[in-house]
Amino acid sequence: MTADRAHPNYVAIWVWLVILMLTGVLATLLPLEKSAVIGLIFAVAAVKAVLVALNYMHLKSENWLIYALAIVPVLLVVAMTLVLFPDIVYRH
Amino acid sequence: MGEGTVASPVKPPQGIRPTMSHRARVDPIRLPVARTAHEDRSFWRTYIFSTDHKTIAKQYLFLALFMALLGGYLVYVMRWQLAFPDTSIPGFGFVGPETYNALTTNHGTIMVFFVAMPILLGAFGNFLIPLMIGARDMAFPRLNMLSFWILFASSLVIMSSFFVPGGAAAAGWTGYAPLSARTEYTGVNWGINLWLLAHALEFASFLMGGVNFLTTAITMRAPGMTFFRLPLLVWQQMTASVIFLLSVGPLIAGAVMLLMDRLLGTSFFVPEQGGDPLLWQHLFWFFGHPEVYVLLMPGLGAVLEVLAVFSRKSIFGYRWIIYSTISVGFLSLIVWAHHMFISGMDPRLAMPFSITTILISVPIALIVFSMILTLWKGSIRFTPPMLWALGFIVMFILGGLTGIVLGSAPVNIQVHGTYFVVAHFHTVLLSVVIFGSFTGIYFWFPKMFGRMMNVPLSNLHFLLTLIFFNLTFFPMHAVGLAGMPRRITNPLQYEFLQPVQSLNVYITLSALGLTLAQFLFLINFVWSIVAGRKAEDNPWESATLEWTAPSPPPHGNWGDTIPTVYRGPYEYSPPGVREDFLPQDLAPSARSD
Amino acid sequence: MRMAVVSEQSAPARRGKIAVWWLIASEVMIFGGALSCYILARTAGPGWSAEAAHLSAILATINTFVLLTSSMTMAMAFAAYQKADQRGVCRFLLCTILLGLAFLGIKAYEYISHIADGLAPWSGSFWSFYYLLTGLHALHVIAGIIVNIILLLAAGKGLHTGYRIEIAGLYWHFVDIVWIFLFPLLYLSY
Amino acid sequence: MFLNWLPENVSIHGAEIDSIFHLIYYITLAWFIVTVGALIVFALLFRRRDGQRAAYITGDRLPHAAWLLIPTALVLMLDLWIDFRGGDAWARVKLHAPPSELQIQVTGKQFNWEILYPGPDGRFGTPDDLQIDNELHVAVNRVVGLTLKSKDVIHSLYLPNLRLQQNVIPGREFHAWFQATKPGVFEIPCLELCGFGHSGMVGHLIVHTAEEYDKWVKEQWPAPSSPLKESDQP
Repeated sequence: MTADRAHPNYVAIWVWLVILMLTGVLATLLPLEKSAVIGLIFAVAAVKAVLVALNYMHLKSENWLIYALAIVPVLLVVAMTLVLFPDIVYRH
Repeated sequence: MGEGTVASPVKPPQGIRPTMSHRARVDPIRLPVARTAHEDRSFWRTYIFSTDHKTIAKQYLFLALFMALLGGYLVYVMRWQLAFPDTSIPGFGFVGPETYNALTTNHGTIMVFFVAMPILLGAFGNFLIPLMIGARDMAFPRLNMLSFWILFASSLVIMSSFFVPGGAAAAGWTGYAPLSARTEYTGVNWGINLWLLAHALEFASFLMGGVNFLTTAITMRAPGMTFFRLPLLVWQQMTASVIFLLSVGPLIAGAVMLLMDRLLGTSFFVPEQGGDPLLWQHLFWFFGHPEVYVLLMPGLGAVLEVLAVFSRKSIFGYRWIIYSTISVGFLSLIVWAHHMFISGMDPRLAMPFSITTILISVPIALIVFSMILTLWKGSIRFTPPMLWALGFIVMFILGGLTGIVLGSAPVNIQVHGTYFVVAHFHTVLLSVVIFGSFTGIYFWFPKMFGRMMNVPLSNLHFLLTLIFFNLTFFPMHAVGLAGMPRRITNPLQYEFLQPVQSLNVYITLSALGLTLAQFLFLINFVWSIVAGRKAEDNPWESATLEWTAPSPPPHGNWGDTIPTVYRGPYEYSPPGVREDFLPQDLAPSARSD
Repeated sequence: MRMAVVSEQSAPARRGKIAVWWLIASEVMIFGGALSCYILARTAGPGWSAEAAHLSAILATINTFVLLTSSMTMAMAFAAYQKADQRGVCRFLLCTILLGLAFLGIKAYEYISHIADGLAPWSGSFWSFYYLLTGLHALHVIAGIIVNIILLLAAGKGLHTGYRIEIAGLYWHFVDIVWIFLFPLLYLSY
Repeated sequence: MFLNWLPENVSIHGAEIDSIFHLIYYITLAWFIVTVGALIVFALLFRRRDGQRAAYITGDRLPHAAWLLIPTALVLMLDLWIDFRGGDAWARVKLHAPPSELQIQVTGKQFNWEILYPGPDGRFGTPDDLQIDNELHVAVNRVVGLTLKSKDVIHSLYLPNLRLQQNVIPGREFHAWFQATKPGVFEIPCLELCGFGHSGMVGHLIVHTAEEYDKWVKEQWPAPSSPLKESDQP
């Protein structure tokens, strides 16, 4: 938050984000298996999210507390989803 | 160094600058001046729309006590109906089954969300966190004020739900879908919508409150107040806030979905159109179970503070308690499905959740052992707060142990949904809410209101509460073992419950006694605020920072300078020193040995 | 707000940042809960892909582009603040607000055309979730726009909006990240 | 003793659940006595006395903390014991159902239990299906398989004497089983709030002796539908 902190090149990040976005859209047109396509577009989405978080949200230059605040809820959501899979998805 | 920094705020006063820069060296993450104090001290700004954390704490307390009267009235009607089914209840009249369901639902909602949380988090957290860490106010005083007023609005909404056509929500405090999702199943329409709206406001209020608590405790500690010099109550309030913030999200999403089901005719939880009722239960309990620990933590914190002060001894294993608290917080997020063993969820999930559930008893047990060992070789003073604290431990052990019964998946098959559950969670929650809250209220009353409470009346209140509490809830376990279902209106409709009806009558009479005993407190409370003996700054000879401020503390809490902290919070009876306690802000050089 | 001393200014900035990160943590749980339900329900219920095919991936791609760009302008507003470039702050904040409004406009157009086609929230599970997730997200966009307008008004008066731009930015970028996941979840994976 | 309040157990798996209940009961009772006893003894022994100072013990260091950690480890071990005993019982009741000799379908609705018998052909969906509200007739010592459903909201089938409970959720189907060891009539309350008629939503489980059951079957399906019964006719 100090005035003289070097910050990432916001425009370059934006270019990357747009490229990734187009990759994600074009991936749906690939003649691959459905699961592969879905894996691909979500990998792209995850990379985009990480780019935004690290650069625009300045997570790169934050301390461990902020990192924990960003990561723990995500892990919790993933864990909750996985735990609920047998119950909601594979109904017996 | 300057004068009157507290009374003339708005612009940072000149005199405080040197102090500031000095402090900045001690601890870079310092918070400056009392920036919240306002010159405009009209009646409205001082007592109603105040941003002072202490006034807001009192507002929470008064709101909670009022709502407790309402919740108590509901339980009076319910218990009377159970003991003497289908008779006219004095002060109410006849209770139909629809009304009874509305009573149970709102009794649960009000007691958990409008009594327990406002007292334990709203009042204790607001009052004590800034005072204990040596801050002049919360990090965001206006947000703090907003939190309270949103809660106030929420309590108006829940009260108004009794007066809409169709009556108040009647789908249980858990609001299981599809019963809660479609009007035709309960006959209650606007009651449930308002009930959900009240929850939304309540969650928004405590979400903002939690953010405020955590930010305050992280960024506004006094110079020298490291994390391992924080009083345990602050640690536990922090843990409670973290658990709340992390667990309430899915339920907020779920509540929006349920409201959409009701208002827009969507089908998230209605199976006919492809919804899944179990999803609601998961979302509800993902929050609902951590909520128990959200309530428990502040109560536990208050008891620990009191134990140290009145046994004149350091808390046994301060650090171990902190580690346990954090592990309880973590574990509480992964035990929710033990409320759902027989709900129809995949039975293979039961054992993992049974194990985490029973594991959570391990850190809790450690805290209980530590509380008991704190008494070892102490010099115990049986003041009113100490009596409540000891009562808390006994009742909490009892409630915790019956939890093992419920946490074991196979035994849960038998006792789930019966009065055994009711007895268990009332023992736990009431030990936290009644004993924990009274521990805190009797202990910090002198600091809050600048006066002492009447001791004989306090002791009588404790004695009667302890007796009637056990007379009420201990037999309830037996009723539950006999198989009496929760939320039934009339036990006489069941042949197998005929033998326990006399117990039901007996429980009702004890519950009446328990309720009446609380009026002793109300009398004492009001009388002491008006005419109690004036309190000194530190009447209990406690070492933590809140007692270094005047009683009651002025706006801004301390005069010119914020205290600097030199040691941990529980330095009682240290060797080689004449005094039997060392306040946290006593400079080592000033020690008189 | 005219406090020159560094410690006094950095303290509120730090407090604000920590508070917003806590808020984001709880927001992650809110959106996470809803997304988790959506993923579970969609995996369990067959036949959702046909419903999802009604959505316009082109409009959504444009919307993603709009939101990503708004994130960049928001970050640049903060960069301008760091360079004490008052006009730059105003310009970039205005861009962010306009892009946010453009996003909402496109979203509204989508809503209207879907409802005109008879695809309302009560038209089945997929549509329930579609309106839930995008509606919840749109509410956050609206909240972000309001915050940005307040900052713009303050900046227009020449006041130092300072660290608040970074804090508002954190929230704005978070809303962007939510959309980054909503986009493939709703529009691309049919 | 406190657990005598439990209703009489009449099922084959109930004894195991009861034994775990007893195990937990004795463990928790012992802990209650030890901890509360220590609390009371300490409170009396170390009450304030003039001229006597409290000891200075922080309990953070290991030699002292052992007083915390050893009992805690003991708690952990007892917990795991309870869990492992419980795991087997749970699996027996909820996971590994034995092949059923009688299959009955129970459907909860506001505010009745609809009980559907497959009839002599043993299959649902045939004309000889018979529905009786709120009366579950079974034979003693036979494995009864239940198919559980709900028509509207969540109900919970509770058989306190059989140590059996299962929620029924609309849109899903559940299975439960039991084997009653004693004839008699037992109530089946609904244990999940299901609306204004929740209280009083009671069915009855009638466990017949083998002979009585055959008699009951004959009364219900008097038609000569099964070849076995034809031979009985004069």
